[in-house]
Amino acid sequence: MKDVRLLADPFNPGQLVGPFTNAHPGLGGVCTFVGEVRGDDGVEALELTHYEPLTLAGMDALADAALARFDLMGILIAHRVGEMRAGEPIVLVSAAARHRRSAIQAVDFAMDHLKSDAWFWKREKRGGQWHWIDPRPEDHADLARWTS
Amino acid sequence: MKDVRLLADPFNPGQLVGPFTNAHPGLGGVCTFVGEVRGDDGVEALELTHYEPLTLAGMDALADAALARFDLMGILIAHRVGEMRAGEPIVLVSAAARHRRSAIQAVDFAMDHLKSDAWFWKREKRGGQWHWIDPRPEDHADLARWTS
Amino acid sequence: MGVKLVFLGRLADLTGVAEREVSAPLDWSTLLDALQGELGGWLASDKVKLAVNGTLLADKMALQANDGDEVALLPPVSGG
Amino acid sequence: MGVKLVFLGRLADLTGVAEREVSAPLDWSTLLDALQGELGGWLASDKVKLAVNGTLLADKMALQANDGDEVALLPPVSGG
Repeated sequence: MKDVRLLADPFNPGQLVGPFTNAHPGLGGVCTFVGEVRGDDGVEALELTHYEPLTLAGMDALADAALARFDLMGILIAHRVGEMRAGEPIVLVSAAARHRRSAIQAVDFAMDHLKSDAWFWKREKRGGQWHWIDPRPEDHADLARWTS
Repeated sequence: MKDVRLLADPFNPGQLVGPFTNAHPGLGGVCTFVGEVRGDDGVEALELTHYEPLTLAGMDALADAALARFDLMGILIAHRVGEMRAGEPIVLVSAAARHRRSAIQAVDFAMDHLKSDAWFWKREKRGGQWHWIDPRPEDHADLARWTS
Repeated sequence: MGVKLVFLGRLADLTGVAEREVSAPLDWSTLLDALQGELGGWLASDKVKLAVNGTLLADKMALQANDGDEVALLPPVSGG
Repeated sequence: MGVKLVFLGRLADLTGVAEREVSAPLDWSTLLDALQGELGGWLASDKVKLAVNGTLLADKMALQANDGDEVALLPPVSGG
């Protein structure tokens, strides 16, 4: 099962992961990563811009790549867009597999790609001013691990 | 926050992960692995035996090792004991961190240790007969990755 | 109807708009002429990519857009 | 009161009981005498470990248990 979503409104991770898990009877395990908007450095808000024709298609291709690369029963990729506040979930990846390491590695893989190789533009509001955020050097290094 | 539990009764992963997540305001992400009893090979039931004086203490030491090794805000390790049926959650590890890879790696680390280096004895019932289960060679190889 | 330009991320800050209509046909040199004042070095930078009707151009200098096409100007991404 | 032996995993299948009381004091050779018939090669195998009152013995041949002690016989684990 492949489930890829762009979400304009706040979401509850459990309400996505529960049905995703139940959709895979016989699974050995589900690994889930939920990223939230960090509340550091006086960040008042975070905004994610996307470009519909590329962003969703890119996430779908990423899900396909994970399904092809790891021994999965299914993958769920959900990403918020729009304006968010600290503590709100921004991204969720769940992978269901017969064996744990396939699920864990698929989540690691998908998160690295979402972080610095997906069509999102992120900016933070601090002191009433918006600032564009670039991927960290570590994010590029993390991504490079998979190009082998 | 360190939360380590041996559970004699079925549990709902969401009811553990929700409060664990909420206990870490300011987190960047939570990675969770939930292992379930697989329904393959005509397995009718699975039983996990533990030895109280070692099992819980060993899980607690594993949580401490993960907290020392990775940059975490908290870790939750919960493991079922007793008799279970296919589809029931058997193990849950959640790690909360400011950055995603610490959380993902901590879950990978903890799962590898729970799988072949924790005080549990597992047997499966097939065709009305109980059979003891040994760790797979892959499980030992996975564990060896962390001894560096 | 012309060509619709879509400015993403910080490029929209520089132009002050998210979208703009320009006359067709549009190629790389006419795009440069139209936007270099506002976008400066960004447009020519390797970091900015172009997509025509949702398809990324491998070589943005090969841009050829006609009436009704949508051209997206894509600065470096950041997500997660 | 003697020493309580606790048999884990498949060792409990071999003895047919989860626990048994033996007389104190108990050391490695008296344990071997008491159980070798039931546990065969398992007891001496490197794979079987001993814990006294919840503390694992680095060298099981150094076993020394007295009245009221609990000795657990631990075959190879499997979990997850």
